[in-house]
Amino acid sequence: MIESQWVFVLAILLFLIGLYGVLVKRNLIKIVIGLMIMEYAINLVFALIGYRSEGTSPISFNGAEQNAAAIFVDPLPQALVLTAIVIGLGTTALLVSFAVRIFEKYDTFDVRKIRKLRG
Amino acid sequence: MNLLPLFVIMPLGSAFLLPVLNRLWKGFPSWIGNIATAFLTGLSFWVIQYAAETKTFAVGGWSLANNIPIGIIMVMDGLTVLMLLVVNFIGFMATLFSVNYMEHYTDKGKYFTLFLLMIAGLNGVVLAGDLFNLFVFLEITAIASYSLVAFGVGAEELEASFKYQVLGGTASAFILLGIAFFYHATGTLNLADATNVIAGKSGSPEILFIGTLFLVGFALKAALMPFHAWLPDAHPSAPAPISAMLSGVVIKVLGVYTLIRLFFNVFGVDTIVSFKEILLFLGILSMVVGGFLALGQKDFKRLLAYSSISQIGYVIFALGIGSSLAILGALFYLISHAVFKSLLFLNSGAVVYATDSRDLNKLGGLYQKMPVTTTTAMVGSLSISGLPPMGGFWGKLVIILAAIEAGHHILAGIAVLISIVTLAYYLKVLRMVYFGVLKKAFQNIREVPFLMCFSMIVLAILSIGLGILLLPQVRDILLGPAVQVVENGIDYAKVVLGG
Amino acid sequence: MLTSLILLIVLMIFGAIIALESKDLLSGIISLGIVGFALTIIFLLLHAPDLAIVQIIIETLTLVILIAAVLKTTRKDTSEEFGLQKVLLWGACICFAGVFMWKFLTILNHLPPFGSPELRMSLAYLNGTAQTGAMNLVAAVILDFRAYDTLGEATVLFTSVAGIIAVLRKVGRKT
Amino acid sequence: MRGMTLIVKCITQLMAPSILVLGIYVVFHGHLTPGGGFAGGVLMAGSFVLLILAYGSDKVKSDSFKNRASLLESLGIFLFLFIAIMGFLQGSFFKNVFNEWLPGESGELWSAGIIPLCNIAIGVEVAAALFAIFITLAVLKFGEKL
Repeated sequence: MIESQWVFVLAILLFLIGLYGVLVKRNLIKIVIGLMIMEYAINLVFALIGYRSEGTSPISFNGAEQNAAAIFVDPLPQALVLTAIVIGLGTTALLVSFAVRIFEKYDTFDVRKIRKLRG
Repeated sequence: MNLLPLFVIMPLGSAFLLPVLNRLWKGFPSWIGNIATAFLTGLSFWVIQYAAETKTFAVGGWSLANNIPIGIIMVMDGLTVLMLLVVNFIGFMATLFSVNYMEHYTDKGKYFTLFLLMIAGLNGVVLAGDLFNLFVFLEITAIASYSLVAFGVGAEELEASFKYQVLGGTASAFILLGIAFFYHATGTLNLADATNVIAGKSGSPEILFIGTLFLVGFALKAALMPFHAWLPDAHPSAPAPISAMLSGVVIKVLGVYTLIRLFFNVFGVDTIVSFKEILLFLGILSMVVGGFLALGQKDFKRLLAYSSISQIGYVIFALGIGSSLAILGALFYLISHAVFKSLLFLNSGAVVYATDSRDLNKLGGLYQKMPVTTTTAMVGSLSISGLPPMGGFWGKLVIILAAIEAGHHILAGIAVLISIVTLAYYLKVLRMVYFGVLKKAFQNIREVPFLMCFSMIVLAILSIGLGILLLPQVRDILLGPAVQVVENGIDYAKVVLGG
Repeated sequence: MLTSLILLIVLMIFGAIIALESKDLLSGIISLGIVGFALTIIFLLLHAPDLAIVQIIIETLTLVILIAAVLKTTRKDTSEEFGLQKVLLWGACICFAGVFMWKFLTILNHLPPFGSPELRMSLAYLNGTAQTGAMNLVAAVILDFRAYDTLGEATVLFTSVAGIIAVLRKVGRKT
Repeated sequence: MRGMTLIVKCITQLMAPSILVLGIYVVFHGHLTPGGGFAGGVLMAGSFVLLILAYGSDKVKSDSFKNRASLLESLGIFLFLFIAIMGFLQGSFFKNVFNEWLPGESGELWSAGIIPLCNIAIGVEVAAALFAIFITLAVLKFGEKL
């Protein structure tokens, strides 16, 4: 295996840690944290995918004519991450407001004390 | 001029303007909500004439460069037309129903804003020809439905919605990770273009891995059996029109439609090893377990939710068989389930509206007071349990015939058995809610207002008459092209890029 | 470059573990900040200044929102599973993670190596300045080539604000 | 939330306007330098959030702030959709129509057609949206329970 591929493995490890938080933790805020870690891991994967080892930032300071000569990193994954970050912010804020509202009703963040619904 | 973007512009524009207009007059939300969905329904009837061809719309006017699409494209083919029709028609019925129903809740303006955003998201998903675009619109739908489920802000609703959000967020994370590796492996996000790339490296392990990520994500969205935990909480807690939308449309578009599009058209069912067997297994499992769990429920809407899991199982099962007849059955059953399941949820809404209770043991004898609701509920129940000559019967018949034709005799037997179980639990609902002795507490209830009755009656007539769609001449208009799209498989790329 | 990248990702992993395992929610959230800010630096290393700017600001704002929520409610995490259930959950998690990782390691060699991706769709974007007139190629992608996505993204934010205002209403039902 | 000490308040008075100006700058130069509507919008929201954190949310008239923020948000995102619809009327959804009518020298502030306009619309929308989120969550008072 090429040595540099290990960065992907580490990113997937981060994703799995987030997944662990979502599935195992029994605290609403911890679950939110787990989902956020998964978001970070995915953004990291996207950014790693777009990287080109000899590339520069996808911004041309010299005008269009010199663009062809320079090598840029792939701008598309960056655009996707930008979208993903904002979507993540939206979902996180919504989750936090739900958690706060649930705390107001039950006075706890503990999932096991909240469960009123039958499975 | 190509009018495809109107399907997204119209609901988005109305949703953005609603918060402003709501300040001027409190009646605006209902009117604008209904006008927008009525317009969309008209538009989706109008596009039926194009069902047989594939229309594309290049957003931003970016055409191909070196035969690779560089912008986002919208694609409308037979399957899309079918789904657009289902989404917008059921949406229209649900908004009509909401006008009176939502009087019991506060802040109607926000409700209709979120509803229109949900419709916009669904239309966007159905029209998307680009993977990331599909994800973005999927996320709009998901976020709108999370908030709509908890619209009553009661303790139970909040908790159900939180669970829905956590599992939905996990599903989105899996899908997004899948998209990341999809882009890494193929270098493109356009579905048609990616089909060409994937066809060149068929059977290689990374495609299998990406496919698994997508399968987990979309199966979570479709609430197939091992991933169903959120559905029986989320669907009953929502206001009735939203339950109708969630069970009737959202799980089908976000789960089943996306699975069909990705696995049949992009990856190709034969590229992914044993994909059909997985679908067969998941379908049978959802069908059986959902059916038996529904049998034991005490809560009216919860029973309907488990029934949704079971009936979606039929669709997935038929897709797993994969023959032409089976796909016809799957798509037909998809529409008819959308019609009668939303009808049944609207019925339950009418019952809740009149009696404020959804406990089967507390209800009873409503036929004396609510004749319209009772009649339509009977039609819906008999149709979903597959009694001839209702719409549901033909769907189940085609699916079972296809199973026998493909040699799955035992599985066909299971499907018949589950349809009897379905009949059993719906008879239980009819007996405990609508027939029997009228309880003292409900002496003074009345039939629900006209608009609510109207949308239930329309849906009831449809669920009786849906069998017409299977007649040979009618089939060629709507179902035929849709089946053709699924059957064509990875020729999707040629049709989209070549045209 | 690669070394510092790996070190930063390891830092992120440690931050994530502390964030999930700490008994105090506030310190958990602050450890989450480590993950987010390390990600910002990684974006800078990977030549993505746009992302770094957005990430650092949004990270700050998210932390402010989370901290405000926690300070209003409670800081203690009292939920801890014991006994058989914990063992079962851990076992299931380790099995799943193991299978996932194993499958991922087998496909790793089939993916293009880090640092030299196969460009297909974005070949056209690399010449975006000539086509759109924007010097910042990321802006060219998000607002011209793929502006439809950005409309969806803005709509997601709009939806979630509408949802938050709807959920935080005092009274939901008229009685 | 109560306010903070005098030192914090003084420094915030100096910082908040400059952050606001920085945000506006980032929005307007989104097509030339890193940043853009999202980053700039969040910065603008951040300057208001800073003020509220320093001075305390007790003094905030949350309802009128929230209403204005969500009004501004609707208008911002509608402007964005409107730009898209203008392209639609000219042939294609999100067509860069201004690039044909008023082509600017690439690298100037006025260039790239709809991109700066979209950035402004998004900046307004994002700033208003985040401010609305913050104000709704921060000013939220619990019922009789607490």
